[in-house]
Amino acid sequence: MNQILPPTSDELLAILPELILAGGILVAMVLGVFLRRPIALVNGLSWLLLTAAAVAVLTIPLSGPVFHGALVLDPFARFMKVAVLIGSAVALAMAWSHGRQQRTQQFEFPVLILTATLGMMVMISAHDLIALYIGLELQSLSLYVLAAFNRDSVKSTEAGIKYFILGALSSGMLLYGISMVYGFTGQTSFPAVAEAVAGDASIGLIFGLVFLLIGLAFKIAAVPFHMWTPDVYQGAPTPVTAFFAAAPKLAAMALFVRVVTEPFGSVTADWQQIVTFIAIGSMVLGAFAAIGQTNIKRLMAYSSIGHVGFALVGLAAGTEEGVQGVLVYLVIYLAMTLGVFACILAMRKPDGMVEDIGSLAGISRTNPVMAFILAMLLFSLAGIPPLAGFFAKFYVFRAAIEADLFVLAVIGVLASVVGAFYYLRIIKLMYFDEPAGGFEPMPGTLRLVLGASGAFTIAFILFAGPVGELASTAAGGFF
Amino acid sequence: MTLTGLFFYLFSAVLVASGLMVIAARQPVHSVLFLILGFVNAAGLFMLLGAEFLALILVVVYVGAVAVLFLFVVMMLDIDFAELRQGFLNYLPVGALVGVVILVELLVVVGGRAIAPEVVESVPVPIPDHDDVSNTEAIGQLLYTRYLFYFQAAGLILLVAMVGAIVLTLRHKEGVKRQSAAVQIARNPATAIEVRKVEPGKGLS
Amino acid sequence: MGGFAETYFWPAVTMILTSVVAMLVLLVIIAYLLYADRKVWAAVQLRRGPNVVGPWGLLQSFADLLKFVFKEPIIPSGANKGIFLLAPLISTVLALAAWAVVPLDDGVVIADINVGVLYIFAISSLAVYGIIMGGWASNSKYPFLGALRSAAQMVSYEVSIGFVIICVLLVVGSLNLTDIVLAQAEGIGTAMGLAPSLLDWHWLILLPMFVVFFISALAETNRPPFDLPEAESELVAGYMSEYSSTPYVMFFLGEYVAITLMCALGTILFLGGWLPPLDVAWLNWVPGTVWFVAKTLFLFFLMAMVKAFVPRYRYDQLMRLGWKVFLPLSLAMVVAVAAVVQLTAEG
Amino acid sequence: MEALLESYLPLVVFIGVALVIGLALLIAPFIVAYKNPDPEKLSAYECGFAPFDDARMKFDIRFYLVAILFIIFDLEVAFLFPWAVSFGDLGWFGFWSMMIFLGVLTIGFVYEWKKGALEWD
Amino acid sequence: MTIGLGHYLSVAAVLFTIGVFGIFINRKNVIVMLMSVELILLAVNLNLVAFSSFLNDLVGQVFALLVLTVAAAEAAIGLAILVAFFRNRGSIAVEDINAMKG
Repeated sequence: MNQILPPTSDELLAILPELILAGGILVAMVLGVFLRRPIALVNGLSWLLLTAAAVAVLTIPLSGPVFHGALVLDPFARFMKVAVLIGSAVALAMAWSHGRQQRTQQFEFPVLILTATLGMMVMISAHDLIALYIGLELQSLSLYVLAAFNRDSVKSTEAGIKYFILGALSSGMLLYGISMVYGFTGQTSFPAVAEAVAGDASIGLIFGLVFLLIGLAFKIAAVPFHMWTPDVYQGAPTPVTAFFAAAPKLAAMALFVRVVTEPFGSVTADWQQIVTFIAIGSMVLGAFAAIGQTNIKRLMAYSSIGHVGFALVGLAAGTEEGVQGVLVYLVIYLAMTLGVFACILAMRKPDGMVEDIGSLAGISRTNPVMAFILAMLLFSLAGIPPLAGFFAKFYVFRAAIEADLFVLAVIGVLASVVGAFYYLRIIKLMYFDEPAGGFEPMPGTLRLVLGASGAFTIAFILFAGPVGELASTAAGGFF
Repeated sequence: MTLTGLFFYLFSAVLVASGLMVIAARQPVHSVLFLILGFVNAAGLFMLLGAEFLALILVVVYVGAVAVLFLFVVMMLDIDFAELRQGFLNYLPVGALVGVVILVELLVVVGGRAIAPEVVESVPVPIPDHDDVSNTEAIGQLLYTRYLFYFQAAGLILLVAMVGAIVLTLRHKEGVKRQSAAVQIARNPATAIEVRKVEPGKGLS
Repeated sequence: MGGFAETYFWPAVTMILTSVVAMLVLLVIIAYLLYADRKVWAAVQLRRGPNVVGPWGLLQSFADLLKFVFKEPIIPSGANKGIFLLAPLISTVLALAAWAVVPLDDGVVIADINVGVLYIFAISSLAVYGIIMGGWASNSKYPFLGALRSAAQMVSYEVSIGFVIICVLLVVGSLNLTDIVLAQAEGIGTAMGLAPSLLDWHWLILLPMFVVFFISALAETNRPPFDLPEAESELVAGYMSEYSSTPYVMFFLGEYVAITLMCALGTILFLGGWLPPLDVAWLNWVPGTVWFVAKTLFLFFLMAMVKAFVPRYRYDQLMRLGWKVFLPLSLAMVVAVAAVVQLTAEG
Repeated sequence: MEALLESYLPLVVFIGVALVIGLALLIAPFIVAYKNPDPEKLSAYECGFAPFDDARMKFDIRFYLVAILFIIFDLEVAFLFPWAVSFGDLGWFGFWSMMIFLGVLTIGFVYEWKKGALEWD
Repeated sequence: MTIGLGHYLSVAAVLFTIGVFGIFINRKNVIVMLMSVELILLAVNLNLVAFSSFLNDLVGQVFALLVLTVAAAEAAIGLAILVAFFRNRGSIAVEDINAMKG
């Protein structure tokens, strides 16, 4: 039996962040069960673990495929892992402060956030079809439970059911695609599949790729497979929705980019029309469907579908600039979404949380600072020039135009113009309508998050250079 | 040779028939039983393919555990389907059409498809022949050494499933007196018996 | 035509004949085991037990069988017929099917597949269905409750039996039942230079596992002291209370076949199957099957005695024992046995 | 592949024979025994009371939790089988990889125990 | 007529389509949708084992074992969510009408 060597030390170093999280999860569970009042400690520990993992990702040297080609730590993985870890850490902090006010606290919440983040990190650095599936399932299982976390509310459990059924269907489709790809190439690791594909994909392989993309499109909630997003975003508890909109979206997009560029890089013609079709569908739906919304969380669901469409425009270009555009877009989307959800979490009337847009009327007089930053964020979501949102769209459309996908770019611009309408409607509501009673003062962490994301979006010009360059090194890994 | 052919057609016919009955049965209990029948026949197909360990694990795990949970849920929740809200998930109208289209395309693709010969040699882990290394042992040699990472990740997935199940379903009833064997055993005469002096005719206060 | 006859017709006939003969012999032995069980129970309670039908009551079980066949089969009005009749059939056929892989002697086995232990583990995990369907289909409160409780009990003890089997596999290294028995030909006894004897069998090395296996086998087949769901004083006859003639017999038959199967499995895993207790000339002359049957009867006798004098477990105590005592114990034993085997193999 | 199937054929034949005997036993009374059903005889058994509502009533949620935990521990046993069989040629590397796996699941078991999921009130 | 890879893939394809079909047409009972998901995953497992057997490569079977365990864990979580859902929706207060102590 060829003696298979145990993992060498630098292999273990390469997956140090994952080891930190996994060990942390076990410690957090034991602490949570044995201490009498574990909530504060486990939340703090989880937050520390996420930051420690982020630091580890930044400091450890890059390395090629580890564990017999299961995972890889390339610039792309490092960039996305840091983004996802920041997203999770911020969402966890917001959930903690929100939970403290609601007095509904279970120590399992941070543990599930940690396992979801661990799943995402495995997904991002997956270098093999099996690792892709295992990471995706680890993340999805934790998210199904998080969606139904508030087990006594009918809305939350219904959101959990819907998310579970469509998530299970999508991983079934994804698996069918993986089994076809494995069947017709005999390989599961990405480089081996790429070399087996080498430009002339057989019909079976194309079918496998199609099912793979369908499964992944479910996960990023791109158009024909987005049905679950509005109901789940509205049904799930608000901190969970904030987490849904931030980290898992980025991880799924990173996985989509890696699967499409690494193993199937040589057959761009096959997957390009699919991605273009999905992008157009998402942008158009994201713009038009959000107009009639009254619930802010449902509105954010449609806006996230729209933004996924814009990000996919960059991917449809199929070039290094395209991928760089996608990465820049995702980082800016993360900052904006976290900021907006900080405001949604702050929408607390004396008698409890509110979610409908009407209650935002006239808060420019009652909570001026929050109103101003929220207005800036909404402008940036719409893509108004000086703000970060504009740069995101600019990078993505420039890549599309260079790859001469003119139709796509034109539709994109039109969709963002139409989309701007429902953002501006909220801003009008805030500034020109009669106040319907202000909100409670914002807790500390939400104030901090709002400030940080506001600063990032408003003063993005300062960061444009470094972010763009980081993204280009990350995208360089593929081409 | 026709024997394996006979068993193949028997197993796959019953498998497809029970698959159809699962989605077409009126009573959910009947569809669970057809699901079990389907799984047992799928295990038979796995045996024909030589994956005997997987066949029996499919029976032990799926039919022995997952289908039992399905039966528990179906039998005890007495889900009255008539009144389950109609608009629950009805925004998938295109389902029937998609189903038929997928079937036609798949059958075309996989019908007579033979694997490209050169693919067969460059296979990462060739199956050792049958008599010296049994199927289970071959999987064992591979799963815990070469695919160690997936194995540990599967362990974490089981952990998440455990935490999730407990978070969602565990409820404690108040006012339930529980027996603690340790406490019972640890009783000794000093703590258990209380000696009281009783004057004749007065009784205890 | 000749080729067809030899290659297909005769092997098929011999195969079917061996199966039928083996099945009938098994059923007769089960009938006598039932009789023996009642006799032992009676003896412990200082009464005589069945002795009317035939010499010393030997034909008692056959008389019962005939009585039940002529009883009126009642299907309760509320029950759904299909599952009601399917349940006893499943519990009997499953229990009988597991006997196909049990090796009575070296080579004397109906189907020597190389995943024998896993096959028996799979069949015993399917036995839950006969009980659940029986309880649910009879549409009355007692059977429904009894079925759920005994299903939960069987499920809980299944895990510890799984860990026990893993311990034995660690020592043996193959799933094939014949290999497991042959592995017990040498062990601690031969290591100390003695002739191969009963000391080499697994019961000595894995003693705690043998005890856990014996008790879990009792719980797995709903034998007293774990028969709470169908105890007379508790839930009348548990999941069987709505059944009448042969369906009732089939549940009973399924239970007893499962009990003997567990005794046979215990013999194979721990008591050296068909190996003679001492590797001496006149003991080797006795055919292996006799040893196998003798050991299985010994285990059955232990189970019969346990039924007679051990008080019944309350349900929460029963589940506590399953989950909080046997599971951690057998898990720890798996780790310990693995460590020891790894160290000895290394050294 | 042929040798493998040869060893399974007697198994299938044995199960067939068991099925035939089971069916024979099941059908025998319907042919032989007399039939005289009356409503009283066919009603559900209630130790003498009239049965009130449908028997399949709601039930304690604890049974779901036991079934779910059984699935997870059954999977654990399923992973242990190939390990135990190929234990000889795995060496220390295989041993420690399984110990980590068992450690993770034991922490899950401790969590479950302290949360009271195994309590049976 | 020897049984080739195409036969097994066709059976898996039919099963996969039945599963997908089952989810779309069965919008009333959620349990049958979960069972359709199990059918889909069974079709995938059959696909993987068929490829692994005809490619003479063990990776397919190891992957099928991992898929099987993850699918079983997923089914456990799905049914836990379903139980929580039906407890709220139908106000099947399992606790308070618990006449017979379970």
